[in-house]
Amino acid sequence: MNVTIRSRNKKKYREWVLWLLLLPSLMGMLIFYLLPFFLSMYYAMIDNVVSRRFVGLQNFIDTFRNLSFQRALKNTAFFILVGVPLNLICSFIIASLLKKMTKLKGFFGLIFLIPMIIPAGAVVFVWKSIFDVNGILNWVLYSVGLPMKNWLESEWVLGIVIIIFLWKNIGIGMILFWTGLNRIPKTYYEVARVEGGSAMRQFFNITLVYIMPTGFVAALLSIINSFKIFKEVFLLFGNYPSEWVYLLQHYMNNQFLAANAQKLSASAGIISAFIVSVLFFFFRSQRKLSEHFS
Amino acid sequence: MIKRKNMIKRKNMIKRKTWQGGLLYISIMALALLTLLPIVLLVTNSLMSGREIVSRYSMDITVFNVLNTEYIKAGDAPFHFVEMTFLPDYITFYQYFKLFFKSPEYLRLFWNSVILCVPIVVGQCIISVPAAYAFERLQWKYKEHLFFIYIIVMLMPTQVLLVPHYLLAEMVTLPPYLAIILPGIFSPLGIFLLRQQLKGFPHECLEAAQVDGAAHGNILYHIVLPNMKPSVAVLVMITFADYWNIVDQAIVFIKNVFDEPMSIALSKVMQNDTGMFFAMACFYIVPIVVLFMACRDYISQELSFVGVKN
Amino acid sequence: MRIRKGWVLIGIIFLLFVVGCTIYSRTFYQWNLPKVEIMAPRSGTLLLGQYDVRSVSKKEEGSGGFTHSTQILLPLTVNYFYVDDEAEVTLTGIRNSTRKGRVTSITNTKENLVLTIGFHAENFADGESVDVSIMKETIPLSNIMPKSALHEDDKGAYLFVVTKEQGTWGREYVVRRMDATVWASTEQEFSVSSTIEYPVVFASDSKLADGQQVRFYP
Amino acid sequence: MNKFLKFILVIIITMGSLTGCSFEAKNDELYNSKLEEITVHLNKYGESVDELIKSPQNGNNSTQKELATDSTDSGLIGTLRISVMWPDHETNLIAVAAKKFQALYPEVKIQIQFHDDVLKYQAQTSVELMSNTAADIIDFFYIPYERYAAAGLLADLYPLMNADDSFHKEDYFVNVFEAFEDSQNGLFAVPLSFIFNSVSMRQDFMKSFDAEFENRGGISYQQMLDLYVRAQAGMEDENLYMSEFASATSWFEFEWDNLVDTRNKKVYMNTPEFLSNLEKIKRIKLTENVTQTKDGPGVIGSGYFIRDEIFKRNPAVLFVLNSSIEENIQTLLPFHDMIYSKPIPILSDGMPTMYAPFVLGITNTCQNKELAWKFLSYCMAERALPVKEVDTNSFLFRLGFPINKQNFRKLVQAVANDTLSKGGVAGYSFSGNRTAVIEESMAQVEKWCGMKGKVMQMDLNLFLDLIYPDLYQFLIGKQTAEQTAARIQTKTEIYLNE
Repeated sequence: MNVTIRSRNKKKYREWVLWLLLLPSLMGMLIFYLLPFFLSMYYAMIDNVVSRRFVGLQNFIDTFRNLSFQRALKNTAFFILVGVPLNLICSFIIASLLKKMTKLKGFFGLIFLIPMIIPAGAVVFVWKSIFDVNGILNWVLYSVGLPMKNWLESEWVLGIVIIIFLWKNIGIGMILFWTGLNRIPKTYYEVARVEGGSAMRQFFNITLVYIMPTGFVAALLSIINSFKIFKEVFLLFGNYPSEWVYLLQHYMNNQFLAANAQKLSASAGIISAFIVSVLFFFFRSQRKLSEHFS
Repeated sequence: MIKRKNMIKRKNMIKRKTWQGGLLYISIMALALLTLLPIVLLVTNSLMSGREIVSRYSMDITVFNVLNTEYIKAGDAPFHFVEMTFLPDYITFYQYFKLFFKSPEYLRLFWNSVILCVPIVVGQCIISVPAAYAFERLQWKYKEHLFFIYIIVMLMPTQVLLVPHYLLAEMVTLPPYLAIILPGIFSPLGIFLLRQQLKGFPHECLEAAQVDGAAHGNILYHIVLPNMKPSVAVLVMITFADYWNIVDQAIVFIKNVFDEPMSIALSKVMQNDTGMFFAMACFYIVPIVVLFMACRDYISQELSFVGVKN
Repeated sequence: MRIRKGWVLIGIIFLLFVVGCTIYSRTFYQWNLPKVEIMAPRSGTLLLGQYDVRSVSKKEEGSGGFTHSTQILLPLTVNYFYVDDEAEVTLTGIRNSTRKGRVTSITNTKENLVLTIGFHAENFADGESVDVSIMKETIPLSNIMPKSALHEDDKGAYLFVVTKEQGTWGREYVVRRMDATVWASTEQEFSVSSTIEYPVVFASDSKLADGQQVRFYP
Repeated sequence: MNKFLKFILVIIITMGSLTGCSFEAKNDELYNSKLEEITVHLNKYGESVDELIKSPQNGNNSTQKELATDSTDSGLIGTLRISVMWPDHETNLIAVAAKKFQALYPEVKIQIQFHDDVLKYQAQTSVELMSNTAADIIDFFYIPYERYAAAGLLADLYPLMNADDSFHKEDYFVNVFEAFEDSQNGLFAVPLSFIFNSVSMRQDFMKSFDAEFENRGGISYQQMLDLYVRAQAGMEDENLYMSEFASATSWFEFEWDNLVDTRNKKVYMNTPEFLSNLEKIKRIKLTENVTQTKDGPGVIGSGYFIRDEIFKRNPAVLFVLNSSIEENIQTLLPFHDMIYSKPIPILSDGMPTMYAPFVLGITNTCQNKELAWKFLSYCMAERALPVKEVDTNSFLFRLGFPINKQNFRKLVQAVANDTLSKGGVAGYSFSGNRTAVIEESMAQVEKWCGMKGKVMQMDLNLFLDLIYPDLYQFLIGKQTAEQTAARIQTKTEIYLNE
């Protein structure tokens, strides 16, 4: 009998040590991230820093009705809805190409990873000299005879931002898909070929199905990285870019400079709400899918 | 006869394979070149002398020369394309010489960045490794919800956290560097990455170790840590890259111009001394590239485990 | 699955190189900075021009109520004499017979400038030869410096001024270029219209540039 | 192995810094000796010129009398935090006033934070304001204080001003205070100095184009632009210039209020007039920076005279901006052969425009607002101008007219005297008695500064982001006027709706 008691409180003892290991990180996260988040939500609820009159959701409603915020939301949504899938598709294509290669696989894999670590400040000059009015792109068009265009101020500027995003994030996606593809056992392909399935049917009902979990993680990572693109856009265009590339972070940065804590925290609250909903959808569907497969 | 026909079939099969293989290589090579184009340009241009850079990239490099009125007289400026070349006409190492031996302030900025990044990376590892292990082993109802909160907090934009951090630093009178380092150490990114790695780790052997009397401490040290090394390497690299090009917090917290990290000085150099920009950009990139090259095997191996059901 | 030793070595070598450069910048770089000599601009007046001319005095009711007047000729380049300026007139050869005179009118012929000076003198006869000495000093100036301190380039005349500024490792002396409009100048010295609050460089062992760190001579 | 590395590193760094500082000591004492010499000269020079000013001066020579505030509220205690965008220097009025204020009230403690980088100053001020840890008094140099006031972060100064009975309004230019009021006429920022934008025009052109603007109360930038284009069309060889101030940026600075209606967030930038004006801006020719060589003895001409001599030689400079006090006064003094007219105020929709280089405000989070106001009024109050050297005094007020009438008169008198003496040496003769001339010109300037004006608050950072990129493309001919106008319109709309 006492053996069980001892083993139970031994388990109790082990639990306590685990909590001890977790404590520093938990405390740090609370003090430096969770409390500030709640403090900024409190800022969003009051109407001005000094009188501290509680206003409830008025600030959130104003931010939604704000024209610039709507434009910023539209641009960011467009950027994510186009950029992230494009990133997944490109990295999948490159990963499958690399899979077929025999020699130099590691070398090319490495080259695609390097842009991930190159800091924005160093490379923005190259993008500017390529896409500027008298840059390389216009020089090519000029020599071919096509009409030149001021790309950085035209409606295609979001395309340029997506190109920069792809350049930076293809590496991670490619690595994920490459190892995901390797994980699919060869036997499934033999079986499909024996049944006389064409390459296309083979692709759809085997590769696509088994790559889904890695696809989720790649999508999550590229959404996380899509917020980091603001640094390049800020270095290229400054505080007030043209209206097509005016992102949410521009709106928040300008509110920050105008010392308007209410609008800043209100917009931050709205963005966090979006992130939470997207993540929730991701995790639920991922858990459902993985049950389905295992 | 049949053998010859098979031979022919096999020969053009091989021919087809080599032809397709060739196309594959060319396309991959082109894509790789496109990806490396900016970095190669950066390195080759850093060998150019200041005058040549200004003459080649004479387009309005900086938005800030607003009040100089020359541009109006040069109204009829000839349409001057940017001539980008891989090989400069006149190779000189003068910029590097000037950077390392003639301007002590850039060296000081480099050391500022190092002083800022190293404590954060080390602190991040010391805090995240035990926390991730504890997170994995803990049986607690709301564990998944706590992890979900970690991820949400990780995605918070920096401007929002800047004001409360400043308030905190003001209340506790933290020195500027500490006000940046402490939030860096406790950032939830570490736990997210390490936990993903541990998900793929078989629980059975951990229970087995526990049964034969090992305390958590040495379980962590002997079993878990060795094969968590890859994700720790990835964590080190991502955190180092993040805090090496830090901008927002540095502008707000650091008062003295010479205490700022190198990332802020990079944009200033572009305005007042464009010739030096390329040399300084290369000097700025070297540490991250070296770190990446050193632990690149871990990158490809570790990321593949992320999220795969064990 | 291991850390690439080769690259770790490259990293260490790079770090040692930067440490070496930092030490160089703290020691050798500081020792052989360009050396300069500085001075405080003196205050006082600048002597624009001094003329002693012998001429003939005439007795007549000159304008401005003077009993006598005389005329002296000066080169055309002289442009700093005006009405009401003072001059001393003495009978040639006779000591302590100097009289205070005033310039009554200024006219100029093709080759030179004619100054008519009126003065009171009871016992001077008409047609006496007198020595007229007239000199022109600027009003008291606050910053007079030797000509060696003045430099000039396509953007105009400028001086080098040494300021103590917050440098990389604490405070250091930096040479700053200060544009100046030359206000009054003679062959050896010149004065500038704006106030100078910092010591001015008047000699240096090498060519100076704006924003350069320097050390002092002794 | 790395323990060994660290050990070497520590030794080398300490050895390096040791040798470094031994040199330092010798340099320091030599440099300081030279510095004292200079200050001694300046003071000695100060007395010698003093007689010049004192002798002809009449009436109340109250410069030496320290402003002894009445003893009732001498019991001031508390600490004040001030952040200033000006280096710690004897021309920094706030630093000088703080020392004197603390001498006057020993219990008051004042900490001043000096900044010199504009971008960093703006970021840090906004963070401090948002986190309620802002300084009590803030220097609004390149700071969008209207937006801070709108966000309720600044204290209204009128109640403080009315409550403080030692502050007599008639000693100050009240019209300038009114110009700073916001829509609900609350005063959130008080200017310590101001300058009316005025321009001088070539007299011969004025007669030929019957542009008698002097007695029409002023000229708007639009009229100047049209006059310039008409004059340029008239001149065959097309080398008619405008001085540097008239670059494309000033078009937006002076006409900002007509183009942008901030209250109901309207922008009128794609109208046909705007397009025609863009074309006109493109035709402005700006004076190169004319150099003055150092040859020849006795070449005399400081700032305001040099312009006359040089622009006589230049073919024709139609308008010249009077940006400092000297230039305003020089054109007023009755020198005979002046080729430029008296200063003409620049109007923006009928109101003379004013530029305030030196604006301060009190934050709402300041506990002791009375003390902060006391210090502010002390900075504004009449003070003895320490050094007779005119430049340092005008820098104290950042090259603007001081808002206090006594300081205003002292400074204008000193400047007028300096102009006359330098003018005399520079060959500008004038008839009549010196003191009468000074008095008359001072009265003219004072009447003129009493006008009801409008503050031109164009935030340069804002201009750099919103307008400059497209304007630059337009000016170097890569973009048509319509495209530029459309682009600037949308960008400004984003800014307004934020």
